[in-house]
Amino acid sequence: MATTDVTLQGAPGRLERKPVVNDMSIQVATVNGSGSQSSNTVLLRSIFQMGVPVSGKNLFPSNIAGLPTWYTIRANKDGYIARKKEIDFLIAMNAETAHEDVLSLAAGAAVLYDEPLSLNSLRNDLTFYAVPYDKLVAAVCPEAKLRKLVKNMIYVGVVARLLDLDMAEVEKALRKQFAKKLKAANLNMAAAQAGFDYAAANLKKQDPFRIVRMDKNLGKIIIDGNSAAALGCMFAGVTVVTWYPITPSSSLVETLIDYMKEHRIGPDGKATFAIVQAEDELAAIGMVIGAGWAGARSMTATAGPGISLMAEFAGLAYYTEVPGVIWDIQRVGPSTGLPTRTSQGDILSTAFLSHGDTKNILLIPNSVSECFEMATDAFNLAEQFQTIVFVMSDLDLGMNNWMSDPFKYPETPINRGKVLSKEDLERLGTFSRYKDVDGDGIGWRTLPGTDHPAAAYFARGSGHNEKSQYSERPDDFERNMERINRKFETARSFVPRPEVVSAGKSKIGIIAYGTSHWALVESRDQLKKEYNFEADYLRLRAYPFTREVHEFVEQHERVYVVEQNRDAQMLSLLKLDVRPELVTRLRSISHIHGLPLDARSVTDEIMTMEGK
Amino acid sequence: MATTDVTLQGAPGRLERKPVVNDMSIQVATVNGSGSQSSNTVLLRSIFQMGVPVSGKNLFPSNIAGLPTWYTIRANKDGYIARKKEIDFLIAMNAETAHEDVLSLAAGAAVLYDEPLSLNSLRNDLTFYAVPYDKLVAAVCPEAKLRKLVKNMIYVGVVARLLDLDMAEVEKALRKQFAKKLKAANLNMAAAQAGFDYAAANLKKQDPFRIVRMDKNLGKIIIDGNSAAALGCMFAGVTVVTWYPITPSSSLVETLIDYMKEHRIGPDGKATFAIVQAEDELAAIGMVIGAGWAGARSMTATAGPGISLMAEFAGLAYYTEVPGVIWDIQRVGPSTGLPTRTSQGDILSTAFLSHGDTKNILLIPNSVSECFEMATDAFNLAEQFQTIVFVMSDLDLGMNNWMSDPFKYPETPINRGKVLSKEDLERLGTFSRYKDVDGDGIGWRTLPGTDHPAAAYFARGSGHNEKSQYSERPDDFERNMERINRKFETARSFVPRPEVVSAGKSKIGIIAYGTSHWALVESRDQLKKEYNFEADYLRLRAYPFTREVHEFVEQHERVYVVEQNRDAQMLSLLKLDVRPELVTRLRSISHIHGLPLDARSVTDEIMTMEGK
Amino acid sequence: MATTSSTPAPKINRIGLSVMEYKGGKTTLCAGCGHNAISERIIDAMYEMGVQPERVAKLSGIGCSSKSPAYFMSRSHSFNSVHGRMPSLATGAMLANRNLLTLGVSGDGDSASIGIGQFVHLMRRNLPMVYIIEDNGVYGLTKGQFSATADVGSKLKTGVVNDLPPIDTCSLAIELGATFVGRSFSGDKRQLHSMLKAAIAHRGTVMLDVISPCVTFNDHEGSTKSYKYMKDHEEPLQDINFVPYFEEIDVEYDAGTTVEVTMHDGSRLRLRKIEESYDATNRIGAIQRLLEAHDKQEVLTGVLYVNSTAPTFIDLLNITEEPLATLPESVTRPSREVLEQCMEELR
Amino acid sequence: MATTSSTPAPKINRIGLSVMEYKGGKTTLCAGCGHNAISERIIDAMYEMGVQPERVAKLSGIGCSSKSPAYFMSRSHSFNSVHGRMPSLATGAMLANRNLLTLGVSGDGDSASIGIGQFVHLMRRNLPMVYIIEDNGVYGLTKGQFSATADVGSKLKTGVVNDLPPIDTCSLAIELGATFVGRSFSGDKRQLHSMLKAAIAHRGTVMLDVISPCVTFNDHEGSTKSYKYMKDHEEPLQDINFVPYFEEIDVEYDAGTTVEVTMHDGSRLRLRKIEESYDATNRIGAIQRLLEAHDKQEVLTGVLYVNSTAPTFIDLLNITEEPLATLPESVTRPSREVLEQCMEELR
Ligand SMILES: Cc1ncc(C[n+]2csc(CCOP(=O)(O)OP(=O)(O)O)c2C)c(N)n1
Ligand SMILES: Cc1ncc(C[n+]2csc(CCOP(=O)(O)OP(=O)(O)O)c2C)c(N)n1
Ligand code: SF4
Ligand code: SF4
Ligand SMILES: [Mg+2]
Ligand SMILES: [Mg+2]
Repeated sequence: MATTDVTLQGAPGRLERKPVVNDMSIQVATVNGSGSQSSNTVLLRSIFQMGVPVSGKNLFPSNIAGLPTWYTIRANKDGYIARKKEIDFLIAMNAETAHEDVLSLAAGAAVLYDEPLSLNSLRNDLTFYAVPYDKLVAAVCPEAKLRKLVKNMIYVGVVARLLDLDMAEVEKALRKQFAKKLKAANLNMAAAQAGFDYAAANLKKQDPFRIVRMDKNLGKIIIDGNSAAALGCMFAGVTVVTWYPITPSSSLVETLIDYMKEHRIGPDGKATFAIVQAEDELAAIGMVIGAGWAGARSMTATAGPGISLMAEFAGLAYYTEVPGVIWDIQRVGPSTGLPTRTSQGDILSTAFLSHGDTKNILLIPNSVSECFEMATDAFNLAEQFQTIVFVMSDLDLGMNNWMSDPFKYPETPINRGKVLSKEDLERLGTFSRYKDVDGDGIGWRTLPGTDHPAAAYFARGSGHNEKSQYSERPDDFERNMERINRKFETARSFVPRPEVVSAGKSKIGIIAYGTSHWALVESRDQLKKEYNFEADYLRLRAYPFTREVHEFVEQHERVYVVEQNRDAQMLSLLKLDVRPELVTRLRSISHIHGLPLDARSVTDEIMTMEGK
Repeated sequence: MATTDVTLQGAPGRLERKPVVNDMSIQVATVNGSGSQSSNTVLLRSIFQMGVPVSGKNLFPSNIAGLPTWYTIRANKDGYIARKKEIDFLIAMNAETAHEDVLSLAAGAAVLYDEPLSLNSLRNDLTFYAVPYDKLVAAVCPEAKLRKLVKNMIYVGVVARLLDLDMAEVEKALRKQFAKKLKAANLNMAAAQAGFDYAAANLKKQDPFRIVRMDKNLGKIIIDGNSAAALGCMFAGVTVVTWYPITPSSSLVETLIDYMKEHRIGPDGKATFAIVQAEDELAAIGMVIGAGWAGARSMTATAGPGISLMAEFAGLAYYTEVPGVIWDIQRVGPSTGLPTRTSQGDILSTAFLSHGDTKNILLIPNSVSECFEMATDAFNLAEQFQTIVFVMSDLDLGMNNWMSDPFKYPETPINRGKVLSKEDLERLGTFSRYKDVDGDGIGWRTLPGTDHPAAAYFARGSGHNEKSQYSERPDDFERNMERINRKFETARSFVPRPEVVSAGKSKIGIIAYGTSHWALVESRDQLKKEYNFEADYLRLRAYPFTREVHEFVEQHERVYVVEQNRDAQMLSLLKLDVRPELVTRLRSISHIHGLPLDARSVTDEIMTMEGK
Repeated sequence: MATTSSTPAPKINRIGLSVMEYKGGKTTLCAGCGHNAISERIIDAMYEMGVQPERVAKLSGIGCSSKSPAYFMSRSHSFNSVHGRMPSLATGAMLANRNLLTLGVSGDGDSASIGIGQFVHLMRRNLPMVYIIEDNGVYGLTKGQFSATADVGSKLKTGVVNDLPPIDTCSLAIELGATFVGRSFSGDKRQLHSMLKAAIAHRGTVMLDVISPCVTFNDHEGSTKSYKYMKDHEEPLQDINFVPYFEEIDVEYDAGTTVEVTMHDGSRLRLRKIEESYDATNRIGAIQRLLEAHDKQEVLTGVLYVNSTAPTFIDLLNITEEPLATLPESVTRPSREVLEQCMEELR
Repeated sequence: MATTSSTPAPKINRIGLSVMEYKGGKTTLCAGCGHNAISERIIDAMYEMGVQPERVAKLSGIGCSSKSPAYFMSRSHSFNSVHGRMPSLATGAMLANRNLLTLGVSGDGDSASIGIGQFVHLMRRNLPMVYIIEDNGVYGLTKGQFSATADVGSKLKTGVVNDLPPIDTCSLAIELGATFVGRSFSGDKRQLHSMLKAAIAHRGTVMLDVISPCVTFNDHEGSTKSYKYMKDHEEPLQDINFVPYFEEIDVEYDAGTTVEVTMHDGSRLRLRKIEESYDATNRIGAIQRLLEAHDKQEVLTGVLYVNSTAPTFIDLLNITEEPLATLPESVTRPSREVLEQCMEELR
């Protein structure tokens, strides 16, 4: 399988020799389970430490070992970290895919390959470097059974030499990677060095790609979105976490477990949290709702299939008004689909999750720092609005490594929403659970265990009046449903506002969200540079839409809505929400292939649609 | 609880005495489990047999016995059978609700009450008739423990006398009701007669309401939508039925069981079908999909909570392209909501049921005859398009009794879609399950058990290519998803077309669907008569929308979309589907209180929105 | 306290509440429904045990049985949820507030049909709660279809006969890890009353399957969950005598035929054996005896299994004593320094 | 048949197929995964039994185990469905076509965690199918979290210890109504092979729990589902000898220590007891012995329970012999007269 969607190339062509500095895509084609993850991380970190903006994307199969995997590192001096369509530097370790991988490269790319693969005969418009890995590894690693694990570190050394990476940075990255395992670190360092030395002695640099030290990454961290979310949840004060493993969400909770064990055990050795692996997603959300009802900050993390299974319970929470946070790390659906590929395909079904009239709040992070921040937002909003808040991350964000400024400590206190304490009840005497006393649609609630005879109310998924008594009265039902809708309207002013970048007086707007953002950053520059085409930009961060979203559509003649699904799901929500007069302005750019969105596709498509 | 939503009335007023013939709403307010269902059916049938168009709507609580229930019979010479807001003739049997029931009547109504309730003192703008039920029943029914069951038949006799019903018709209806129980029939007939005699001797007719024989019901039948659907499924050739009981869908399958046992047992005494009570809705849909994959015509019936639970499996069927039929007898959601009240609240979540990009075909019957016909349509479309077809009925249609012309025998043969037999395979040698050989998006399938070495394919919810082999290739995935979408587009030309009634050159259009239709029939007449306001009308019968729907919106300046939910769900689907330029034309009239829609509300609302 | 009135003071329990404080709303179930009797027994047991109503959380699924929490203990919080999934809600609630006394009420359809998955995993966890199945062998609320506890050969009013084997929720619960399992009958006031009191004292999952006839749909000839059938086939294993920890008075008991189990809170559960060989602390024996009962068409009642020492799910999770629900921000949000440390590790 | 070639004709089975015709695609599971061995045994058993591949329907849920149907019998239809819900699909498929030989492959996570609800109800129905759990105590495909069959005290590579009791799918299956229940080990070629052949011959629900080590996540010291642990703790109950109905040759057997079960199709299953007192036809005894095994930390393998006379779900439903799937319209659509009659009743 080729991971790029460019047409296969094989024709000879002249090679450009102009140096290309700090702007390249390096792809490692390997086999999963072969331990190349460490090598790739070291390579990524080495470039990062060189001060060059970088991103790493893992394209892995849905099995455990033995199938093709591609890891793509993009280094870019301008900070473009979206997927790039073209691969500049291929590290071909996998016999199974090597041919197709090589054939799909654009002319001028470089290929580093395992000597026995003899790839150099395939094309004559590429630069080829052969490395006898087996020979090299045998020399550095006497223990035969460890060789498989160490072999991959060799290409790190070779690449360091070819791209001009500082071996000191490689060593630093490598020692960080094997922090607790000195022996492994030494062994791997030897392998990297062997690669470097081999390259120095045997390979003649012929490709134009080079890394030169910059200072763009000062103070920055590298983290994946799921770990960032985990940190965010811990600092949001989460107390009950439930989960059922599913790619790509499992690592969110697994990292959270580690963090919580380290930082949330009280001085008495007791946990200030509970994390439970549930028997399935129905149980996971059930526990979240039970805990939310009883007053915990509760959450779970899942992916599409889990979201579908949660549909009935989500309606219960919506209608009984119980807070909870659900992370949907989106992967490609429908059904099992492509479980190890990224998408933004659950927007519509999650917004309307459950039968009857339901509408859910969605938050949509685009970066690891937003994963961190929106964790707090999500819990605060969930408790403020007494409803489930879905955080719509995706596989690309959740499971890949991203650079980021360090996260900021949350400066505002936790908002636990409208909860009446025993003392409040003593003052008030009584309360009506579902009464809109404040005009924002939100009633006051009490927690089970509140020691006051008037504290109890009867939560039920069936019709009820303001006092939460059973009611089948048409007027009670209608009034209650309208109040719940009022909450949703109120939420518009409280959910995270969009990021708006105005190009000046452009008549064209682009709307994107989540990880599509990174392609848009680059695409807008391409549009400007290559076509002198300037567009304003709005990055959605939440549903329901805030005032700014409506204004943005209002202010532009044409608005392109870019997303990673087939059915233009966010565009659909926009169509339902903007003034009907404005619907004609909305145009869709949608992709559904499971690869992170790239800038070039967007640029081309906008230009085609603009008739250029 | 008052079942009407008019303001409480209590002020004295002058009574009109003009006779009101064949135009009234009779409401029996009683307690469930008290056996009044038989009496009400006899009353309904008696009027039906008098040739006067009639409908009966049961408003019952979500428990088994002892709570207030209202049964409303509407008789109308013009054939208006929607719920009418005002009650003309109240039969007050339930002490608990009698006061509110009486207070909510409009001036001029008549009240028949159980003497001890002394309701006549409540207002002086109504006609009151008292009946000493206990005394009367004691006389006709010596066995004390049967009295409770027989007592209700007395009011049938009283009403017959007061409204001028022919006692011969009452007797006919009653003997039909107790067809297999002669003793019960006789006892009940005596009770009815006692009521009639008592009324003749003691009650002075003071209200204006009368039934006069007409001939509008010749050859007609009375049936509820669920039974009609059951019949339809049997004649559609259903072979596998699974279910999990849930109001208001249970009676569909329970009736189907009876019909199938009578008419679908082979000469060898063996069933040509299987009906299985599953352990829950996840299993019910799983069995439907397993059976559909293996070649059965399979179905289940459920309501909102079941639909939500089916979300994950629905996506599997969508993506593996397995046929099946799911009846959603809609009730009021979200969550348990009002399980014994009607709504059209599952439209949006069912259309997009499941994560990822899914879109489902919906059929929407408005009448018992369409329940019958659409059963065949649903199975044919499901097999033709290899997808699940949802039939969106509702509680009002499914559980209430409706008059209808007799159902027409399906004249076209069953369409089993594209299935390759052993012989086909012998001819073809091979096949690709998911290849669009015919340009309509629909591939050919084979059934397990087909005796040919090339018959087998591997169905999977994960990414696959045309040959149904596992694939994670971006291009395979995208191509496949687009083909599935093409099926949906093809379906537009095959789903039932809307019913369009053109008023001539009106600029105003009304769109409604399902049971809302009956209010619209009447409302459009009201609009015309009372406001000289003519509107064209389109009744949707399916999603995706056909050409006619787009043309209708195209042809009208303003289009009111009338529905029974909070969030204007069908309007939302229309917004997503019509040309963006036309979205401004769409206006919503939505209700969510669980009572069947009435014409007056619609009329008033349209006039308000029209500024009149 | 001096009282001038001559009317006798209302009877109160050890925390000063009258039985009225344990009542609920008016039932909307059928007159004669077994479920109503169970509600009465719960009221009495809670009253006698002097449980603070505010400490109790009542949870249920969907069904006639699941409606019943509305008919007792209005001073307790309650959650009438979705069909078959109450166990997960209860689990979440207990995680949030370990001090709650959680009482789940379910039906046989709610637990053994749609709900068997969550039931199984609840039992496995030994979550401290009292889980009652009001077992009538049918779906009452949807008008009388068979549930998965219906016995083979049991006949519906319509003549339909059940031919699938019943799920014995008690043997299942014992096998899966519940630590207090009993079966009783809504018509057996004394037994059910004692069993409920012991259940309240137990720490761990208490699973009580209470046969509770549905007078409307399953109380006829041919039903094996009818009042009559229970009268004819009930086989009590023991006389149950429960002595709460706060009761001083004690009497001698015959150690030969009586087993005494000391509960977590110091209460004592005394089981005077009717069936000689039955040992309620023997897990495997209990399951075996239950399986045999089916073959003999007996309905064994009594405390089938009790283990008062196994760790509960809350113990295993090592949760802090204070309810998680109300931990202050100072405890739930780590410090600025912790964040800085985490950031440093990522550089 | 005369053959001119001197190369030996490929070995074929009684329906004329070579073992190649039973192969599947290349496995994508880890080298050494127990699941691969099970696929091999299935291929062999199907081949030897001379099963027409086209008659077989393979169904699975989600997991490494559930992928395995892709790796055997490519000539059979297959459905790799959703996580934990294969039983309902299999049920539907069997309803549609009662002539299929339905083979379900599941994992311990797929069956005992998310899927336990459908598992329970499948067993209850005694649906004729072979249901195999490839049991490794972990979720392989999601990278090694505990499943609900993990033993208490079992340790993950990360050091996490399981403290919840395991679900024994075999004792559950027996209790709930399955009519052929066995446990085996992917490393025990001979036993598994015989068991699978008997399974193919049985009519009713066959539930086989096959311990199948996950070499990547659960084959280390501290795991109770590792190759080593199984070698040390496996306790076979019998020598299993299966004689298919089409095999003429027969040998005397020692009736004293051997139990012979005649299968539905006339095949004979001979169990030469290793454990003297074990009687695989005694339902209650089998459950009891299984429960005891846990306490003793034994892994009992062999045919745990067999009942070859109980009616299957298809029998109970009284479905016509011809597959429902392909009944002609003349049978499935009643006549015009029937409709007229129905209409008349409604007038
Ligand atoms: C998801 C879902 N499916 C079906 C129903 C319909 N339903 C309501 S109660 C019930 C069965 C109740 O039976 P049981 O738990 O035995 O309670 P009982 O009424 O007999 O006390 C069913 C099937 C529902 N509410 N939700
Ligand atoms: C609804 C849903 N939840 C979660 C997952 C993720 N998932 C895939 S396989 C698996 C567990 C598989 O474990 P098991 O059945 O034991 O199979 P094994 O891989 O161990 O053979 C899980 C949780 C999923 N596919 N679907
Ligand atoms: S229907 Fe049955 S279970 Fe329900 S309330 Fe009535 S008697 Fe009880
Ligand atoms: S991860 Fe484990 S279960 Fe999955 S294929 Fe590898 S060894 Fe087998
Ligand atoms: Mg029940
Ligand atoms: Mg497993």
